[in-house]
Amino acid sequence: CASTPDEEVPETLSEAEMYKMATHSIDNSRYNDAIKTLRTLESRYPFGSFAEQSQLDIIYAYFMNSEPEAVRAAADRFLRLHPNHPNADYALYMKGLASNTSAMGLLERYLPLDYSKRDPGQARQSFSEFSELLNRYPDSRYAPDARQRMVALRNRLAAYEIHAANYYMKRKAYVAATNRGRYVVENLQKTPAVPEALAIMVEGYQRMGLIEPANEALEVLRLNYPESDALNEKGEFIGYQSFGDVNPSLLYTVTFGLLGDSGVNKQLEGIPDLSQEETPKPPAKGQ
Amino acid sequence: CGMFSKDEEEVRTPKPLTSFEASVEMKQVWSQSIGEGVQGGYERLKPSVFGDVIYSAGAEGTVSALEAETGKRLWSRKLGVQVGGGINAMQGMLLLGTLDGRVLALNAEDGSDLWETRVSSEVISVPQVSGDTVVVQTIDDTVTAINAENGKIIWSQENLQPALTLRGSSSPRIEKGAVFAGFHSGEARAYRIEDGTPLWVSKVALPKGSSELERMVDINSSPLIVGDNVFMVSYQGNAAALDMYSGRVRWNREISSYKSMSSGFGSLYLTDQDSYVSSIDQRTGAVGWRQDQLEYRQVSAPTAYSSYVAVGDLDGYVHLLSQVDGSVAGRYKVGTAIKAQPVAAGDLLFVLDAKGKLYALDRK
Amino acid sequence: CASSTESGSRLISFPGAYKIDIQQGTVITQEMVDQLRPGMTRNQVQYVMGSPLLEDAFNRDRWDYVYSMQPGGEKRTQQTVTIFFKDDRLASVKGDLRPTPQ
Amino acid sequence: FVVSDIRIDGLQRVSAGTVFNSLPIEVGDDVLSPQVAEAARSLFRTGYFNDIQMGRDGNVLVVSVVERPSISQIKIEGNKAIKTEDLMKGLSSSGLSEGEIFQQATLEAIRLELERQYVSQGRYGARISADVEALPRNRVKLTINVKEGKVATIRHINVVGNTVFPHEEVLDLFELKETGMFSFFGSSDKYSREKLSGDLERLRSYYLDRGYINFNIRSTQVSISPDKQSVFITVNIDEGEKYTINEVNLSGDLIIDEEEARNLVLAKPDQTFSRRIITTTEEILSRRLGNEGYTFANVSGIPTPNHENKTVDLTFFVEPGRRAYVRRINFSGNTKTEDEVLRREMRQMEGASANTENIEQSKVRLERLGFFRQVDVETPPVPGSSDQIDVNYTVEEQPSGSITASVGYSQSDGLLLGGSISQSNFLGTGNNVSIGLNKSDVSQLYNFSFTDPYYTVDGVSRGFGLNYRKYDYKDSDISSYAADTWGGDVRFGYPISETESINFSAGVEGTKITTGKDTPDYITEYLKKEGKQFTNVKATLGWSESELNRGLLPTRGYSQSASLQVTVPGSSVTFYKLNYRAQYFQPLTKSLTARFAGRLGYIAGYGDTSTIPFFEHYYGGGFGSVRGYKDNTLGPKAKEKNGNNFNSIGGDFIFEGTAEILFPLPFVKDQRSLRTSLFLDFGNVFNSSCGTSNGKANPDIEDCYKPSFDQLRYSAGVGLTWITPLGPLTFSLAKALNPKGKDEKQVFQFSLGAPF
Repeated sequence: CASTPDEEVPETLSEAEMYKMATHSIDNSRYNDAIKTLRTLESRYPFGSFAEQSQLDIIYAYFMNSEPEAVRAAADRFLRLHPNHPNADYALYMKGLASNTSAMGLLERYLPLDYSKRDPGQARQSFSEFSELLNRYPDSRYAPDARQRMVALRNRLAAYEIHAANYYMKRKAYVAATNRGRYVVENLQKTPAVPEALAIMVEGYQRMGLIEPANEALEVLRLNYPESDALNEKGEFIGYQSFGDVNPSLLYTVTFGLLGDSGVNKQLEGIPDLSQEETPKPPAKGQ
Repeated sequence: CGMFSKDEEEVRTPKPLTSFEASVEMKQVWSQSIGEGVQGGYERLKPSVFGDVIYSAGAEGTVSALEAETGKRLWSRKLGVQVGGGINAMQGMLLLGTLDGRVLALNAEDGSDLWETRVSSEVISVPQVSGDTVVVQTIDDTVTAINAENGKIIWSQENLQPALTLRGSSSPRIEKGAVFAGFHSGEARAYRIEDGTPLWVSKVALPKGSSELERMVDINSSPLIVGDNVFMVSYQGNAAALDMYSGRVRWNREISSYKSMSSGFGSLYLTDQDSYVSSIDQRTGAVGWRQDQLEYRQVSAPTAYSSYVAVGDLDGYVHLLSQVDGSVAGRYKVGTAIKAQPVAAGDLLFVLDAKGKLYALDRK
Repeated sequence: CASSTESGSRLISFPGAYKIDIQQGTVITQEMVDQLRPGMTRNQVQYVMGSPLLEDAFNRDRWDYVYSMQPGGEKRTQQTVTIFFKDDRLASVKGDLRPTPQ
Repeated sequence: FVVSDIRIDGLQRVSAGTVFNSLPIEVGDDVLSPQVAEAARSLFRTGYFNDIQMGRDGNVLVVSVVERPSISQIKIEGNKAIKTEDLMKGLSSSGLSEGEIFQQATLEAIRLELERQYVSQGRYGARISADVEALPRNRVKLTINVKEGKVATIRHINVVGNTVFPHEEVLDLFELKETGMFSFFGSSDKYSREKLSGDLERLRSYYLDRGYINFNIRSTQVSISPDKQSVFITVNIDEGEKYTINEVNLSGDLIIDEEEARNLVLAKPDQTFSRRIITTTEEILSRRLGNEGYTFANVSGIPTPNHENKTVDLTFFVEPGRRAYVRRINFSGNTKTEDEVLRREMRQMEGASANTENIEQSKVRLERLGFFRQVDVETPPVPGSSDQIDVNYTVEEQPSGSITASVGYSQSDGLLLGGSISQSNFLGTGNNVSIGLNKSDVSQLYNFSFTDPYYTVDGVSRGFGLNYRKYDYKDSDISSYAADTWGGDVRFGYPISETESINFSAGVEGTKITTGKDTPDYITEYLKKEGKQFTNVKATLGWSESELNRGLLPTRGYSQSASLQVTVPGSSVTFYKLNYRAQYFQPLTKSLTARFAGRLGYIAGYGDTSTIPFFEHYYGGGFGSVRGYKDNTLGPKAKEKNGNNFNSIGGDFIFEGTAEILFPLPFVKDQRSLRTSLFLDFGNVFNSSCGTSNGKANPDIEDCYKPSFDQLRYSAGVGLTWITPLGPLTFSLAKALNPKGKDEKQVFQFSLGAPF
């Protein structure tokens, strides 16, 4: 009794009317209906003049309907059928956006969660999709926004490394912390996390008694980031930071910090967040 | 679409029988139960007549000897082992093969054990004997020769098999010092009986099609030797006449059957996979006649019986078709489905049904 | 050097608290160090000592092999061996273990 | 001729770009006819075009194409066993879906694809035919009709040549089963090549594990009946002889001392040879080497049989390989939980020597958190280095707490507003937070508790809690009084070993009792003696140990905890409470596990307190106690002042426990968030003195016994727990076996978010 679902979209509609109907449902954000109409339009008039445009619109509809996998599939299909279509850059751009938000479930999206402390897997994938867009369509209209998002993603990846390094500093696992710092310095240059990474390396080397590498790193820190918190006005290294939860005394813990001594407690400042402005609609036909 | 609804409709529905005016009447002489029937299995259990005694074996191992004329039970014995192939009463010896890979030889007088030999796999075809050598073919397509006196293995020849085979196994034939056997690969081979050296190999049918199912060309029916022709038929392949000495294919005709053939008046009779009984001229391979009234009635292998061809079907009817034009000459209802090939001896026709009841029929 | 959070006086005063051991770096044995010869290539050094966990980001010609162990709550002990290269050949070995002269 | 321009006509759906891409000729080339033919061939290879004509108009190359029709609709009829969506998925995976270009080859591909799907389901008799119907605008409609035929079932499996083990024992090893009464239930009687090879492997190891070193499977026959509905499987084997172990020796660089290695070896001289013992010994030895940092260690046990006396000499070759180091530890799948919450559970450090025991222990610690449904670890070698590995943990998060919200109205209680959140991984920070606010005309309940399990990086936990409860109503299950309580506490804990930790807390609790008209005399007398206001300062010292394999719904290991709670002298009532709880899991078979759990509690007064305040008593029955009895109705009960129903007043000694069999539900695939069990609960609440203030049993008190085994209440039934985002949902159907006196039975019990 599994009969194929009948078509809600009447058979008689012409191509143009169907496209108008789809755009209408997109405008007042009835994305499910838009998707259904666009899919029927494409299967009924695969060669019509609206076919390409409807494939673009369906990518947008899937995205706004928060179905990241479907966005990626629709974008791939569009790129396969029309490799050098003028708006192919839009498909690539939306692929990057989709993998950026695909990890966020309903709950996470509205809660103040710091994504630099969580699974960076999506960030790396979205970063690679945006970089594919940049080197295939450097002058696409989405390039600037993509570039900006890539910067944010790199910052987020760098911040992730710093969090891990901080944990290892607390644990006094100095080889691990220094290597995490070195990873940021070597692979994620020009991110705001680099000064912290250098400071971690300096402190790590010092704790391990490796004076020359410590001074080399300090020299680089002094030259490039004189205003770093780890340096005083005279440029001497005043220690990366001390963590409140490493060795609090029993008294300090029991009295919730009223008495006893817990050592300096300076946490890392906030890391720049992802730009959250409006997602762009696909360019109208022929633009 | 319910979970248990009968959603698996029958792909081939048996054709209902139509009325006809009978030219021969059959009557039952006697009937006896000989033990457990073959039920759903595809083993080769059919009775064998030697002298005026008919011997038969039930699937669960009861062997009995009955007087052919009267059906009086001479002796019967419970072996307590699953019998796969047999029974063959030859030279005072009873031969049968078992599902746990053994060949048993019993004394025809009283059914006492003579010897027992372990072979490489299940035996679901009839062991043959000639002189002092017993030859048996197991379902892994190995042909083994055993000394008839003491049961020692003389030689054995293995053959390659396709991944998927058709359930059933051909019984070899011994003629003029050579063993002729058909295999699941669609090949026919001949071996010298003394030492098993291969004489010739020839292709009865070639696998065709894309899936394993389409490429099955198993020879499950036993070779039929008439004069110096060895007739063979394969499933989804051809019937072929091979020259006994060289294995050269004299003629082949596209037909698919997995049941043994019989012969009479210069033609071959066989039941094909859709239960059409046909007659093929032995010399040219041309089709004499083709009886389609029994379509899909799971018709047994045919046996020439006086001037008729006798077959059994799934409802327990014995049909006599005229050897001349294949028209239905007579029909007689016995107990339940008849799977084994009927056995003709003198003017009696012995039929074994799936429930293990043996009937002796004669013309009125 | 920097003010550290680990001055001895304020050791943790939770009685019997369990702390995990913190092990870092490559195991270095005298027998490994003895196999070092000046002029060895980087691969040969790596075969003898194992790959350097602490490659120096700013000085390619220096490999530090550090082994440190801090059993739960106790003091941290460390052994260091530093290898210096000159145009990709082993030039000198410094640190707690030195190749015993033949 | 020199091509001045290229014109393509007949293009409908395929974009001009694709044509230009696959056209080897550009504007300006000097072109001869073979090149043109080559161009046509390369265009044809794209598969988009039915027909290509290369023409010439002056110097312009004219390419006129007829595009292949695209499939506008695929309709499948006659299929019942396999749903249309599954068939469609199979088709689109081989590139055939609506909107794709139609090619004749696709029709054959469709037929083969569907046939393959049916054969894989055991329907060998299936026959498929497809017909094509042209539609306007160069489109095509495909209708495929299917005759499925019956499913081929396995009629008989025969192992020829087995003399040592009885036929049934050998057949039990097989996953494939002969068709029987219950075979329509599963698919064990459907032939599949993978299952057969798995079965043969099990058969081989069954023999090899029992000494038959020369066991050999000579050949296997899979045959099918002519009507394609029965499959016959025959396996021909040679068993060979049974061998025993002669001598065992070790060789190669052992790293650990010979003595320790030798007693790790399970194989002992003149024991029956068994391949399983060899493989387990190999595992034990290589894991032991892993603990020394040699994660690439390789141990192989080589048997050298000597056929005369049927014995085997065993030599274990040990190659430690290079000592491995961990470069990075990566986590993936933790979209909600913070990285540090996982990293702080790690016993393996980055930049340190890899230790398999630590890596495995870290995985168990992650599972013990209870935040993850599934934790997997893999240690891929770092490309380009011979002795470095990365450790990658993949986690699958699961709801770890409960959220309830309720709005209701009842004549007795008026408008009911309530909500509670209790999360053990609040916002992914790993902190345990629970907030509860319930407001109705009759009662207000507010509570808040916060615990940070990792206040220090070594796992010193710290937390505090506040609660305020105000009742002004008669009807609650506990005898007719209402207890308004307010209080707060501070709690700490720290680990004293890998699995044990101690905790201590201190808090103050105020209680005010208001009685109703039916309050039993027992209570009114007590309140007359002690007054209605109580303020107690409580201090608790606890010890707990957990070796469970998972935080939520564990299936192996055990856990126990003991605590002593004392009210500090100077409080209005001075008493101490001793609690002990334990649970133990014992796996029975691959899918069945037994769970035994128990709880003991004892209160006693000290100093000038002789009788314990009734609101501090233990109450039994219901969830987390003896299921099948109404909540809190076990144990001593006092008759209400007027009318003769009884309210339970609890007791100062409680003993309860349960024995459960945990079994997987047959149809449910994801067993990790669901637990079903058959249980036998037992227990009761006792009282050392049954309020016999005047020497003989007080008539108003019922079911009051001194602690004794024969007064235990029993119940048996079936329980189900399901972890949902809203919290653990628990049902239980239980029959009280021996209710006595005034015990109230309750067959069906349900709760959301209750601790279980």
